[in-house]
Order: sequence, then C-alpha cells, then structure tokens
Amino acid sequence: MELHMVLLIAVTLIPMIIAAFAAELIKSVIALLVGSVGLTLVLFNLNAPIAGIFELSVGAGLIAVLFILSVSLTRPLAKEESAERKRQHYRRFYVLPIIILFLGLILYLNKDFWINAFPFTGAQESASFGEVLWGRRGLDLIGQIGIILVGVFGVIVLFRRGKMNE
Amino acid sequence: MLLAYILVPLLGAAIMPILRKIWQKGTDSVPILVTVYQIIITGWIAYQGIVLNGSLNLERWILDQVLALRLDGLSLVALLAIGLVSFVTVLFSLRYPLDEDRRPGYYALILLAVTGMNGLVVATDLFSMYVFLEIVSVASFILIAYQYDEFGMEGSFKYMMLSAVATVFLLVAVALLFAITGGVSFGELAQGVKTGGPVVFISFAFIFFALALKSGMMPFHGWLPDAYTASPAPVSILLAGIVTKIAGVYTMIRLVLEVFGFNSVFMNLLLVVGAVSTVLGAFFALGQKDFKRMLAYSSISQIGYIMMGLAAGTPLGLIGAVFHFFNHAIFKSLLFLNSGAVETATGTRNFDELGGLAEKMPVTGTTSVIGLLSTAGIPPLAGFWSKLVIIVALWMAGFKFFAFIAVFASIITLAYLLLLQRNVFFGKIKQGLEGIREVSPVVYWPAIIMAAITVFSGILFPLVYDKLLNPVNSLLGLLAK
Amino acid sequence: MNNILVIDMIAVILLLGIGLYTLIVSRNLLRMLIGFEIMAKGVTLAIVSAGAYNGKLALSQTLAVTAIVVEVIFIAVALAIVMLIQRKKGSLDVRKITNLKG
Amino acid sequence: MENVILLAILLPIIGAFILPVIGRFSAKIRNITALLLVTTSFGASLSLLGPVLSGKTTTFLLSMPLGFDLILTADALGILMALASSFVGIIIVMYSFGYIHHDANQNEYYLMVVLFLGSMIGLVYSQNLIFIYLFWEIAAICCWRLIGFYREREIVLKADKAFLITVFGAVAMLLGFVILYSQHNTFNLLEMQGKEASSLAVLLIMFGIFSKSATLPFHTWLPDAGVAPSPVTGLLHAAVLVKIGVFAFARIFVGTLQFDPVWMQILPIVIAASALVAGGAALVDTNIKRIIAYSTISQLAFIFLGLVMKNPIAIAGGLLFIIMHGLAKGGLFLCAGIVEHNAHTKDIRQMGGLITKMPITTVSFALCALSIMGIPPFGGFFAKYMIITGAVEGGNPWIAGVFILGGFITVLYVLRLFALVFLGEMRTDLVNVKEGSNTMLAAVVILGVLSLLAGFLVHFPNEFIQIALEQMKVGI
Repeated sequence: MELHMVLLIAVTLIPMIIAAFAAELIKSVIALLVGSVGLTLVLFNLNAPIAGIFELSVGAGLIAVLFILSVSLTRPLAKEESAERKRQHYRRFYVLPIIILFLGLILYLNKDFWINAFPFTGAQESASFGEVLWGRRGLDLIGQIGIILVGVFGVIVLFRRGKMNE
Repeated sequence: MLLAYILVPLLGAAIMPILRKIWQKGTDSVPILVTVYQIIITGWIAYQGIVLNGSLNLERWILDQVLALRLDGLSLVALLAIGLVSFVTVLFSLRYPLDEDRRPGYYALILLAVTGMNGLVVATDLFSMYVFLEIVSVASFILIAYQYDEFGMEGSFKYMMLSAVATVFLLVAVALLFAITGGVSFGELAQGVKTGGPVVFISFAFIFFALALKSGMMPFHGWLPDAYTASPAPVSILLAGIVTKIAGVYTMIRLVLEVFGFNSVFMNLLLVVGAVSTVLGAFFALGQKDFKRMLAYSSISQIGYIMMGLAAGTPLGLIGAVFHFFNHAIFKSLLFLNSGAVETATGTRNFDELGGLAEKMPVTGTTSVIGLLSTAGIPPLAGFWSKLVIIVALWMAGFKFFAFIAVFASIITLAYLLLLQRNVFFGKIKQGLEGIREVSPVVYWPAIIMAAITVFSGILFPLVYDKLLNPVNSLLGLLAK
Repeated sequence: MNNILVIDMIAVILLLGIGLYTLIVSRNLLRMLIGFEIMAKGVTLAIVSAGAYNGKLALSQTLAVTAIVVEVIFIAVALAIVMLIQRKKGSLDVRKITNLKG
Repeated sequence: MENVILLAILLPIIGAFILPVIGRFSAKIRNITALLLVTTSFGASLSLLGPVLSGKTTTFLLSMPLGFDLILTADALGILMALASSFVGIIIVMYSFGYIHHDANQNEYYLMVVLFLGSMIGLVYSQNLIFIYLFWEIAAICCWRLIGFYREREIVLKADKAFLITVFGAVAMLLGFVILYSQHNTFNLLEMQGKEASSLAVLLIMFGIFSKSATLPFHTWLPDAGVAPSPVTGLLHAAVLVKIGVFAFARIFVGTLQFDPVWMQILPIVIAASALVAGGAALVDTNIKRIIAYSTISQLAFIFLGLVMKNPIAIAGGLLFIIMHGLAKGGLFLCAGIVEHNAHTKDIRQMGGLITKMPITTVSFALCALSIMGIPPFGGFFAKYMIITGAVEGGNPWIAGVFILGGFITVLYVLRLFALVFLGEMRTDLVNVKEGSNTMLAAVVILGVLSLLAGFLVHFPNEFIQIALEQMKVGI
C-alpha cells in the first residue's frame, strides 16, 4: 500500500519538476498534464474517484487546453534569442531538483514527528458524495455559481472589443 | 433572509446581460437598487437591535445545516460597510468614462464582488469563506485590468500572483485542520484546535501569512499600492474601501475570534506586524507624490491600527478594531472618491501639477478635509473614537509601547495628510488649473454622504456604540477559549 | 492509514515548494501561472488525503471538487489577463512589464 | 440652569455651521449673526455667574458608553475663562468686520472663529478628559484653517507647522489621559479629585500643555502664526488659544490632581528659560507681530509660574494675569493689526511717528502696553506682583529673581516697539496713513480702557478668583 503510494507520488512529482525545469513552455504544459494524470491516480488510490475524475477532466484536461491555447497564441522567439533564454532559464532552475531532493529527504527522515502530529482518529463516514454535496455544502454550490459567473463576465469584459480597446 | 445577502447581488449580476438587451437604462439602476437594499436591510437590523443580545436572537438567523449562515455583531458592521462603499462606488461609476459596451459587465463584476464579500461575511465555515474570498479576488483582478492600460494589467497581475500564493496557503491550512478535526465549520475547527499540537500551529501560521498577504500588511504590501493606483477610480474606491479589508482584515478577526482564540504567540506577532505597518506605511506615504499612492500607503498604515486593536486581545480592543474597520471603510473610500473627483476634473494625480483646488471644487475640498481629519484621528470625527478605543485598549492590556506607537503614528498620518491637503486643495490655485470646475453632482454626492457618515458617527458616537458596536460584544461568547 | 497521510503530506509540501520556487524565480508570466498550478495540485492532494485519513472522504471530495472549479476559473481569468499583457506589450517577460514601483 | 451651559457651548458650535449658509445670501446678516452668537454665548456664561457667586456650581451630565460621559460644570474657574474668552471674542468679531471685509473666504473665516469660541467654551466647562481633548482639537482645527487664511504657499506651510506641533502635543496629552484612566479607571475629573498622577502621565500632559501654550521647546509655531489676519492672531494666539494650555494646567493639576514634588523643581526652570529666551527674541525681532507673539510666550511663563507655585497668592495672581493679559495682549495685536493694515508693512524699521496719524490707536496701544509691562496702577501690575510675591513666599526666590529680570526685559522690548512704531520721525512713504475704521477703533479702545480699569477695579476679579480658589480647594 505504502510503496504503491510512493510510486504514484513519484509519478506526480517528477513531471511537476520537469514542468518547472523545461525551458520551452509547451513542454512544461505537457509535463503539467502528465503530473495531473499522476495526481488523478493518487486520488483513485485514496478511494476518491469523484475527485479523481474531476481532476482528470477539469484539472488536467481543461487547464491543459487553456494553457496550450495561450502558449500557441504567444509569439515564438527567434532562434538565438531562445537559445540565450534557455541558458538563463537553466541557470535559474538547476538548483530546484537538488532543493526538492533535500527537502524530501529531510521531511522523510522526520516522519515520526509528523505521524504523531496528527492525533485525530475519526470514524468512517457513511454519507455519500451526493448527500454531502447537496445536503451540507449548499453554500459552496452558490459560491461555485458565483465564481463561474465571475469567470464568464470576466472573459466577456476582458475580451469584448469596445471603443477603448486598441 | 440571510441568504438574500448572497442571492440578491448574484441575481443582479446574472440578469445584467439580459437587461443589456432589453432595457439599457436598467443596467445603471439595478446595482444601485441592490446596494441600497443592502444598506436599508442592514440598517434596519442594526436599528432593531436584533443581534444586540447575543445568542438568543442569534439563533433565528441560523438556517439549517444545508446553509449555515450567521449574522452577528461583527458581520453586521461588515455588511453595512460593504453596502455603503459599494453604493458610492456604483454612484461614482455612473458618470465615470467607462466603455459603454462593457458597462453591464463591469456592474456585474461589482455586484459579484459584493456577493463574494457578503457570502464571506455570513459564512460559518472556513471553506465557504475561501470560495467567496476567491470570488471577490477574481472579480477584483478583472476590475483592476478593466481599462486595458499597462498599469492596470500590471497591478492586476501582481495582485493576482500574491493572492494566489495566499489562497494556496489558506487552503493547505484548511486541509491540515480538516485532517485533524474532521470538519471545516468554525465550530468543528475550534473543537479541534483546542487539542493544540504542531499541526494547529503550522496551520495558524499559514493562515496568518495568507491573511497578512491579503490585507497588505507591511512586509507583504508590495502589490497594494500598485493595484490601488492602477485601477480605474471607482474600482479603487471599492478595492481600498472594502475589498482588501474584508478579504484580509475581516477574515483575520473572524478566524481569531472563532477558531484560534487569542493565541499569545500570534497575537504578539500580529501586534508587531501591525505596529510596523502602521509606522512604516505612514512614513512611506509621506514620500509619495501621487494622490492615490499616498492613500494606498495610508491604507496599509490604518490596517496596522486595526490589527493592533485586535491583537490587544480584550473586548475593548475588539470594539476598537471593528469600529476602526468600519470608519476606515468610510473615510478611505471618501478620500478615494476625492482623488477620483480630482482626477476627473484635472486629469492628473500628481501633486506637482495640482494646487489650490478647494477654491474651484469646494465640495471636494471640504469633504477631503473631513476625510483626512478623520483618518488622522482628530476629534470629533469618527476616526478619533476608534483610535482612542484602540489606544486605551492597548494601554490597558499592558502593551504600553505599542500604545505609544499608535499615538505617534497618528502624527505622521496627520503630517502626510496635511502635505496632501497643502499640495492639492489648500493654498493658491496653480497656473493652468484656473479653468477647472467642480465635478458633477453624481460624483460629489457620494463624497457628501460619506463625509456626513464620518461626521455623524463621530458626534453620535453613543448611538453608534449602542446599535453597531455593542453587538460585537456578543461575539465574545463565541470566542474560542 | 497514518503513514499514507504522512507520505501525502510530504508530497504536498514538495509540490508547494516546486510551485513557489517556479513562481518566484520564473520571469515568464505563463510559467508563473504553471507554478501556481503546481501548488494548486498540492492543495487538491492535501484536501483529499486529509479526508482519506479521517474518514470523511465524501466531504473531502466535495471540497476538492469546489477547489478545482475555483482554480480553473482563476487560471482562465489569469490567462486572459496574461494574453492582454502579451497583446499590449508583445512580451511575456516579467521585467518588461514592471513600471510600477511596488 | 444646566441647559444654559449646553446653550453657551452648542449655540456657537452649531451656529457656526449656519454662518456660511447665511453668508451666501448676505454678508451683513452673516456678520451680525456671528456677533449675536458670540454675544449670546457670553450672556449665557454671564447668567451662570449668579449661582457661582453664591458658592454653588452647575453641572450638566450626559451619560456615554465606555466612560466617555459628557460632564459640563460651570465652576468659578470655568466661568472666569469663559467670560474672558467670549468677551475678547465679541470684540474680535466686531473688529473683523472692518479688517477682513475685502478678503476671500470670509464665510470660512466666520465659521472658524465662532466654532473656535464655541469649542473654547466647551473646553473650559468640560470635566471629562476626553472632552477636554475633543474641544482642544476642534480649536486646533479652527486655528489651522485660520492661520492659513491667506492661502499663500508659505503661509499654509506655517499653518501646517502650527497644526502639527499642537496636535503632536495633544496626542501626547491624550496618552497621558489614557494613563490617568488606567490608574484611576475614569476619565472624569470630578472623580479624580485629589488623587496622585504618575510622573509619566504628568510629562505627557505637560507636552500637550506646553505645545498649546507655546512654552519653550514647542514655542516656534506661535511667532510663525503671525501670518494670519490680525484679529486671528489677537484672538487665537494672544487672548484665547494659548490660554487653553494654561487653563488645562489649572484645571488638571491645580484643581484636581496631585503630582510628584519633583515637578515643582523642573517646571519653574523650563518656564523661566521660556520667559528669558522669548524676551530676548522679542528684543531683536523686527516684525511687529512676531515681537508681540514672543512677548506672549514670555508672559505666558508668568502665568505658568503663578499656577505652578501651588500657593494661593501665586495662583490667584496667575489667574488674574490670564484676564489681564488676555485683554491687554488682544488690544496690542488689534492695534498692530490697524497699523499693519494701514501702513502695509509689518517691519518696525519702516515705521515711525505714527502717533500723529493714528492717535487713538497709539493711546490704546500705550494703555495695553503699560498693562503688559506691569506698571501700576494697570491690571498687569497687580497680577505680576502677586505672582512674584507668591513665588518668593513659596520658597523660590531665585526663580522670582529670574522673573523680575524677565519683567524688566518686557519693559525694554515693549518700549522699543512703541518708540519705533509710534514715536520719532515720520517716514515719507507713511504720510498718507489713516486711522482705522470705526469698529476697529472701538475694539481697541474698549480693550485699552479695560486694561486700565481692570487695574483700578482689581478688587472685583480678585474676589471672584478667591471663589475659584476655594472651589479648586487650593490653600485650604
């Protein structure tokens, strides 16, 4: 069970590091997508299929689509400029994997502390996802409606071409 | 009943695109109606004293578990402030040169921001609070960038990134607390927090960091002047007057009261951060040459006061903090209204190009004097009472040094506000400005309203105390011991 | 169950670290958003693993779903603003858009 | 009877805000209304005199939350100050009719003057520290707008300076009040009667008092405030405003609280330094209004000396000098105003021989000047005499000696001023100078004559001051 988990976490984490590390944006986005899929697997493994499916469809799919759209809309750089950009990029990021490794190691070595830090021993809850969502999280649903409206109006306001645009 | 606070502005926003097609004029009146409705309802509740006596009448406002909403003294003050500030924002927007084609969308976003703030204020669980917080933030990003200018985009992006970090930390803290308590409502969290331990400490640290970032306290203030300065004038009224206060300060007060209690480590930290913000914010304001930037730094400084009042950890301090929160919403939006009026009349905010405007713009000049005196805490205006209560509370709680800081920061406050007054309004009229005229009544009436509130809540302090601040005391019953 | 939680929490912290590092160090606006995305994944994981640990899986899943929705809207709006910046300035470099003093 | 106190305060304060409205229609009606408001307030205070003379005080109480009760008491000390300031107020409003009638912003001017007088009267009757502070700051706001009346950049800078210094002192004082609150758990002075104040609180409150009364470290704003219109300088900076500090000292430390004896050593030294430094500055300055302002600083030191000495004769002398100095200094400033207004200069080196052109002003100036110098039988003499005697009796002969020196310097610079302005050769460019307008002359004549009369009839104020001393429980 634990080993299983560690492997899946690795499947999530390594693409994420690549996403940060890759010099070209499109590669970063694809790595992010892969990491999201890894996260989905982790969520499935935690017995949270609904969150997993959501993560896969929205968190991985929709966001990747949005990012790819944006990246393709940006102007590509000239050859020499992009080479220079790459070198600078790697110079800034090469410490990241080392930091992450160290941080992970330190955290893992101190894991007893963390185990004791979580004192709760809760009982298994029988309510289903739907019951909780509709029965208890009504306010969140209203909030979701609100934020979706914000998104819709936001995109309308930001992209509608009026007199003041351009 | 309480749900109306969320649903009315939400519906108002949702019908905007329809209204735009069928009744163009309605797009102007709906936001006004919605905000006036909020002011009247909240004022009525305050006047009736429904939440005055704490728990008994409190129960009536709690719906069942589906939608656990609550109205208590603190949220009452916040709702009133939200109503007032958004009302004057909308009123100011009526004549502000916005792109007509996108105006309905603009109003919709303002109403959604109001929805978010109202929801945040009446929510009783941390996660819902986060969702509404995010509505407010995302709506503000768009509003800041509304005019497509470079500064707006940049201010918006900075606010966005820092706020993203803040919400991530807030959510991780929620997750940590959820792991040990098994719930996200304030009650459940408070139960779990009592057990203590490192996880509680870490989550409180995360929340503290997130809210300090959101409220723009001193080490994390970088985004705030940029966002305020870059946004269109009416948006900066909304932003400075209420959005950052609800997003940062209100949430902090609420969480300290209901979940964490007055933890001494964090209260001391809050006290220090508050004092640093108060003093440095005032000093930075002293060096500004831009009307709005000066006001933005002044906001940082005033937030420091509120935090210090909260950190005193006594009922008196809490009352002072809440009253200053309310006053700050009023006088800061008044000053931003004035800056907006000056900008519309003269086309600039730079002190070097302004001067002697009081002659030409008597209403703006007079109301700005009232606003600045209230900010500096000069009696008998409202700002004086709240600062006085905070200072008394700090002294009585034994934080004498901080009481000193609070007192002397108000001198610096007065100094930079006099600088502002001298450069913009007082004195002889600058060359090239002889032709300017007072802005239209739609623009200056909001300023008069705000100035009147400042004056009367100062003079009628006993009434304000009875109706608005006394209910805050009932909160102490909720205080996590 | 406790061990799993700890492994997950370590993963969360690492995700937050990667994201924050990217956010701070990067000079490209889009990559800053990618950094935020990485942090957001960490948040999702934190919420669900907390639910898996204390048995309130259903509740944690609803929270995670809401958080994901919020995150998507946030990213959509952020990308829209980034696109506008790109259109205005012709660049995504953070250094080229800093006019304000901070 | 209680409501009369409220009337005396609220009538000018609320009435002040109606003045600009009236001023939009008719300047004349506005001026008369302003005068009426101040006169009514004076009358109200006068009507409170009856009970006090029979040894009773009148109290008005309005309960407020958090201990901020509004308590107004008309005791002898309060009425003394209220009468003195509202009387000078009447004369100054009258004088203003002539002085500022060509200037812009007259509406604001009358608003601020009347509001100022209202807050002054509010302050003297208040028995709650918070309300003392509140009225104190309203007075500061009015003062700020009035100093900046002419709107030039340098003038506004000086107004800001005065405002900042006085507010700095005031907030320090507020902190002192908070300390008193934490010690005695009340802001009510009546409940603090006879209690001890901690030294920190005394220090902080003294900051406020000294900054308002322009005593040594904080005196620089007062000469600078001479850029205001003359009636304002006369009103605020000579007759009334600076007395707020003195009054607060009398009210808080003489009448109510006890303080550590060490202050009895420190305060006289500060005050003596203030008297000498300001006297010296007055000797060398050449601006007529600045000289009179420095003179105010040095005379205030005399008042303080009287009050600090804590012995009945000195305190009585100090209180007496508040009245005498108010009348005489008000007169001096108003005369200076006439001179400045007609000669179009403030530099005394460019004046001279004005006695032939403005005889009435000269005589009034001389009367007031003699009172300030302390020449018998003018009012100032009795007051100074009592203060010095009290200081000697109180065991501070050295300090008394310094003050006698200070009195001598006063004589020197006032004579110098008088000689340079009114005597000597008439300068050619001043040949066309005329006497001031009738209302202005009436004002200075009243003040000059009163300065003289007050000396002859010193018995009446003195008796009243004895009642005040009794009510303050001094020396019994």
